Amino acid sequence: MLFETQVEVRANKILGAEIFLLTLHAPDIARAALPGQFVMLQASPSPEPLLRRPMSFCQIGPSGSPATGPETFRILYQVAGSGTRLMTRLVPGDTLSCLGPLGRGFPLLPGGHPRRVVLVAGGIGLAPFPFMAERLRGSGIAWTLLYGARSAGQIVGVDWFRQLGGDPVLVTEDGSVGEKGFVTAPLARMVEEDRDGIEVYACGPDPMLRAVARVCREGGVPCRLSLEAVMPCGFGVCLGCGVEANRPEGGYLRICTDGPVFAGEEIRF
Amino acid sequence: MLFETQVEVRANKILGAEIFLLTLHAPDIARAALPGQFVMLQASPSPEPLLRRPMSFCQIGPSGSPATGPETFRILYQVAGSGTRLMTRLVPGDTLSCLGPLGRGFPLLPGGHPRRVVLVAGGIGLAPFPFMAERLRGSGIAWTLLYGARSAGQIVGVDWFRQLGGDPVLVTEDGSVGEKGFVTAPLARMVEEDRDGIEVYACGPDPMLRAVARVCREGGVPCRLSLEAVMPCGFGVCLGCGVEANRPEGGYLRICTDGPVFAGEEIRF
Amino acid sequence: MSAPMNLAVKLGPLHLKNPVLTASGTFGYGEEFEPFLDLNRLGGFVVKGLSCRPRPGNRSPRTWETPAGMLNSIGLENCGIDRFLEEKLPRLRKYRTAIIANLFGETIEEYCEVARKADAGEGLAALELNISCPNTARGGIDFGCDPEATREVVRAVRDVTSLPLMVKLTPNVTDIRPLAEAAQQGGADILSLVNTFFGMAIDIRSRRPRLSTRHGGLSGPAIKPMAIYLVDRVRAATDLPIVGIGGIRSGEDAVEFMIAGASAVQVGTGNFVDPLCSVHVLEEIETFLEKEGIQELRGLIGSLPR
Amino acid sequence: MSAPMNLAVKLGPLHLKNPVLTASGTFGYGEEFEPFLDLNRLGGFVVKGLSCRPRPGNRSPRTWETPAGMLNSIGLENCGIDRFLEEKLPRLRKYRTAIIANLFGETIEEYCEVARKADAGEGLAALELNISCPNTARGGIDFGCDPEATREVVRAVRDVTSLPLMVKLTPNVTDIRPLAEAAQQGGADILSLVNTFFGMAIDIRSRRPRLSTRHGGLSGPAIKPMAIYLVDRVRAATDLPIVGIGGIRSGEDAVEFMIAGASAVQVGTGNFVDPLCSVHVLEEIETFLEKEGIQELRGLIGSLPR
Ligand SMILES: Cc1cc2nc3c(=O)[nH]c(=O)nc-3n(C[C@H](O)[C@H](O)[C@H](O)COP(=O)(O)OP(=O)(O)OC[C@H]3O[C@@H](n4cnc5c(N)ncnc54)[C@H](O)[C@@H]3O)c2cc1C
Ligand SMILES: Cc1cc2nc3c(=O)[nH]c(=O)nc-3n(C[C@H](O)[C@H](O)[C@H](O)COP(=O)(O)OP(=O)(O)OC[C@H]3O[C@@H](n4cnc5c(N)ncnc54)[C@H](O)[C@@H]3O)c2cc1C
Ligand SMILES: Cc1cc2nc3c(=O)[nH]c(=O)nc-3n(C[C@H](O)[C@H](O)[C@H](O)COP(=O)(O)O)c2cc1C
Ligand SMILES: Cc1cc2nc3c(=O)[nH]c(=O)nc-3n(C[C@H](O)[C@H](O)[C@H](O)COP(=O)(O)O)c2cc1C
Ligand code: FES
Ligand code: FES
Repeated sequence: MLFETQVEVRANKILGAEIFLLTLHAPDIARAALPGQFVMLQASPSPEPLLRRPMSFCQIGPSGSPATGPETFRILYQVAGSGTRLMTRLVPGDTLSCLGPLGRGFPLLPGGHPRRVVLVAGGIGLAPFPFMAERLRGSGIAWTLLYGARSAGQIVGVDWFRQLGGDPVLVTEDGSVGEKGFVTAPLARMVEEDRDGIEVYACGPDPMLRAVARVCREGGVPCRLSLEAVMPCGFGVCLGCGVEANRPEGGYLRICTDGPVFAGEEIRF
Repeated sequence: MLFETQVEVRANKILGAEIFLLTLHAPDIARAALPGQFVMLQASPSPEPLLRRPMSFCQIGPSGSPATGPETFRILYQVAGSGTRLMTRLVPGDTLSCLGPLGRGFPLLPGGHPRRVVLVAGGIGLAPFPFMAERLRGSGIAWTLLYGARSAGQIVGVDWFRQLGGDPVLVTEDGSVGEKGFVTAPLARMVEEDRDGIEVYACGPDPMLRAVARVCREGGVPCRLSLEAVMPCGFGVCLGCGVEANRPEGGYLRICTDGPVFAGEEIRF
Repeated sequence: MSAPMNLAVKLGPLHLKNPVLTASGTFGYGEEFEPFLDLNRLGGFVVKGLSCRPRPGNRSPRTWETPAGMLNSIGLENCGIDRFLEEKLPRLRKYRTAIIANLFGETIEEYCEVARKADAGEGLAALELNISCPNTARGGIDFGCDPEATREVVRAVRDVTSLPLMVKLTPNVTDIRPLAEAAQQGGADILSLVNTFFGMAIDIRSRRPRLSTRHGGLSGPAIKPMAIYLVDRVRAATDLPIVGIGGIRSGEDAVEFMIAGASAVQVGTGNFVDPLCSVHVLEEIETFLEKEGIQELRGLIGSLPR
Repeated sequence: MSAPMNLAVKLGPLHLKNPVLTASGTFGYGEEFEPFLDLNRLGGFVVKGLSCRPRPGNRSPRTWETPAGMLNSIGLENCGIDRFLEEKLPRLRKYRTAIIANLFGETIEEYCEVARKADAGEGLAALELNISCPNTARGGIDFGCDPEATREVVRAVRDVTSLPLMVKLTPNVTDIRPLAEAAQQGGADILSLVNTFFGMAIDIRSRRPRLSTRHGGLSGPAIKPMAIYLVDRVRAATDLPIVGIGGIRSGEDAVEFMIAGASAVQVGTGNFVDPLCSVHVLEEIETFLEKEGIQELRGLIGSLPR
């Protein structure tokens, strides 16, 4: 089911450098949401910006902060431009129109029955993984989070994962916390060590996803990538979010409805 | 002095049918304001609407509600379209950019030394008069407020005037409170009774102002009219707010800088 | 609410149960909206532009947001007229609303071919000709920018179809009136306007165009005042019924077009912002008419003094 | 902040200390902005359009707000070139910034007359020719819509002035390139673009146009993507320096125009929204250059690959 409704802001808290956690009251959407799916959310109660913003489900119901009630979902967002900057101004009681859940998320049960799902997050690409890790834990599937960011100030939510029983492997470009460098380094080691035992779910900027896809392809490990694109509609109608399909006849896939999560081999990007 | 500053919302209260009182913290502007002047106020912290809205000073400093401190001013506004509708969403802590004080207001000392200034308000045209009445009282000049509105629900702020020692003469089109009809009826009676002793300051919709101007002209009573127009800039530069000048060489006056208050004989409208 | 209002309008040979259509390229093939609204509510919908053969469209990025608008360079991606007729149209026939096929080509022959096929397909209420396409025979100038080419292509299509023929004008011209006249001379029954305005945006950090195609088409509320102006101009030049398009997202926007002279409207970009936009527009038109005590749409359409 | 950056730019014969100008009709005669900003900060400013004789302008209402834009039909109200030279210019001469007179007429003779007078006035850095005006000799078609008329009027003015000559192009044409070429052939030193787009709005309750003149000119952020597109087109057609205009309200907007090919920009409607807009634009350009480690404006201007 898909819902087009008004959602109410319950909280909007700063967590890190220009990173915020927005709690929205929206019973229908919260109940229907799956990890890796997203909503199209009005960025501000005003008529500008014109288009809604795609935002992933980060947490559902009481998991993140029990006080907010079970009929909510949370969005972890980073200020990227004018729309997300306006979102920082949202206060409890504001209502926004919202469409969701949208898209095909990460598989709830990994395909090849691996021993472990490796979640790879780059920056704000962390957003879908608190929800995902919770579901994996609920299904008794082991998981590890590799979490890369520019610097310590961009690392948020580590406790969420600890509470779910997993200590994230942290990597920062400046070495201010965890290993210094890119998240693909520990990923490559894991692939090296245990190529038959793992499957990779990744979300982050395009260059990271490309690197992840390469490491996995070379290591023969299946991977699922959550892609981003400018999304005017989010429900498959504007054809604005095409990614080239990796198939002989060519053509484009719509990231919003054919994805946002794709198997590495489905796409050419 | 003219100030271009960020002002902070301190309160935004509903007073009547789509009529609100907005309290803004803005020390410089509050100190410099004169009755009948106005500000150009951003309607919402978002980039839309593009243009600021002209709004009169309704009260300055502690006069309205002592709790808000002396460095504030208040705006009485009515929902008229999309911008004023967005204003109803303002909450304490919001900041807006604001330019003012602008324009030439009502004379602080009436010209012909009349015994009494008659303030004539139509609907939201009441806005400048709480401030005006306070100043007149401070100067020891007697005043009477004639206040017309569509219906009782649109009548607000009567207590402010009572506290300043004057009981407003109320007129409603539907007779739901006060005299039934238009505010020009009691005005005509006052002009009739005391044409040498009064001077008229009016603010309201154009048809009302025209009627007031006619009554005053016919009765030989001086009048000052506060005009409205779409005002893109408010400081005399876009030439968008012209009103035809009543002079042999014709041409236009700018309502924002030559007014908004004009002597009845200055304009042709 | 009082008794449902009669909002039926006639656009020459095309009869609509109400004046709210959706614009080509913003409503897919209709089916994408089935989860959101009862398509029967609409006066009709115009499907994504169709060509003789399927087209993959342009590389990404294909869209960018601008103040109160958006740029697109989808590149007329579509499944081709054949697949539309075989796979999509049969599923749509159940709807009691006008299904309008939007067609384009790069030569007059292509226009005729796709129109001939569409004419043979059962269940279409009308054809809309998108003439904002480069005419390869004339050095790539859009058909719609050249009165001669407009007249020719409309006439050629007119000869191969008996369906009501709507011609969609481009706004990117010095004077739209000769184009409107040319479309009428070619045999158009209805004029729809406007298509998108040329626009461009640049990523100032990478110093590259935001769209893979460098420039694209601007749509959305930003263009509404220009579209209203063009409706006013076209109304002065022809007496064909007009369908107004450009930035409509509320009933009040639609009414503005109708007062300017449009007998019906198309909702475009508004569908992306809110998939229920077209139905809201319809409901708000009804509310407006009730509030203003207007009994018939006829009293509204073209009521702006000339 | 580090040492002040050198932002000087040369537009052919016109040297500016920085690339931020203000647009004609949005900055009065400069003096209106004295309470807000030090005019010396600006690269220059273009005064309200001047004609041979004073003009009262159009009846009200003259403006209306639209999504991310505004319509105006001020009607080129101005005090006339004589009074400008006598009363306004002497007061402005003290500023160390480029003062540019914007000129218009309805016949070639009028253009020449006003240009001749302006040329004689002391203290002007350049003339900007507004050719978006009806040419009464050719049935009222705007000079700027007709390459022949553009070439003629520019050439005639070129003959009567030795000041740097900037020609301001209208966007309301099918193809702007022949107009840019015509202005160059006529002897323009600089091209500025764009003037306003035709637009219209209607009060749906009274069913009357929002502007007394029925239609007017659209400006503001809404038009920015179209203006950027036109700068890109003009850059492909001529090698004259370009001044970009249209919806600029931030340094990033200005940089976008510069990457597209503009050597300088003009801030228009932005001045109404915030009288300090032009200075903010300048400061934000500086901040951008610093952040991106760009040493010279030259590295930015026209850096979009062709
Ligand atoms: C499926 C999906 C899920 C996402 N989930 C999250 C999330 O959980 N948290 C989060 O912080 N961000 C997420 N994003 C990215 C987020 O949508 C963009 O950062 C945001 O739209 C930028 O808007 P803006 O107005 O701040 O930026 P601007 O640059 O002002 O936006 C201009 C336009 O570009 C689009 N745009 C700009 N950058 C991006 C981008 N990287 N991706 C998509 N559109 C873009 C905007 O939507 C808008 O239309 C997601 C994107 C997608 C596609
Ligand atoms: C000097 C002056 C002082 C004013 N003081 C007050 C006041 O104290 N309280 C109050 O409630 N109103 C006041 N007004 C009127 C107020 O500015 C308008 O009601 C308001 O701008 C409408 O904006 P909107 O977005 O709600 O309407 P919309 O219709 O959405 O506005 C569209 C455009 O039209 C303009 N506009 C529309 N109606 C008017 C109008 N009647 N007057 C001026 N511009 C208009 C808007 O500014 C905007 O640019 C004053 C007007 C002037 C000129
Ligand atoms: C993403 C997108 C795709 C479009 N595709 C087509 C098309 O295939 N054929 C066509 O005639 N118009 C197409 N258009 C133009 C619209 O039908 C419409 O004329 C234009 O968007 C203006 O209306 P709006 O402002 O309501 O969007 C498209 C517009 C958009 C935004
Ligand atoms: C109120 C107003 C008056 C204008 N008057 C003139 C004018 O006298 N001469 C001229 O060449 N352009 C005039 N213009 C056009 C502007 O100079 C500018 O080209 C246009 O507004 C686009 O820029 P903007 O979007 O930054 O406003 C005027 C624009 C506005 C809004
Ligand atoms: S965002 Fe519109 S089709 Fe994907
Ligand atoms: S509002 Fe701009 S001149 Fe008066």
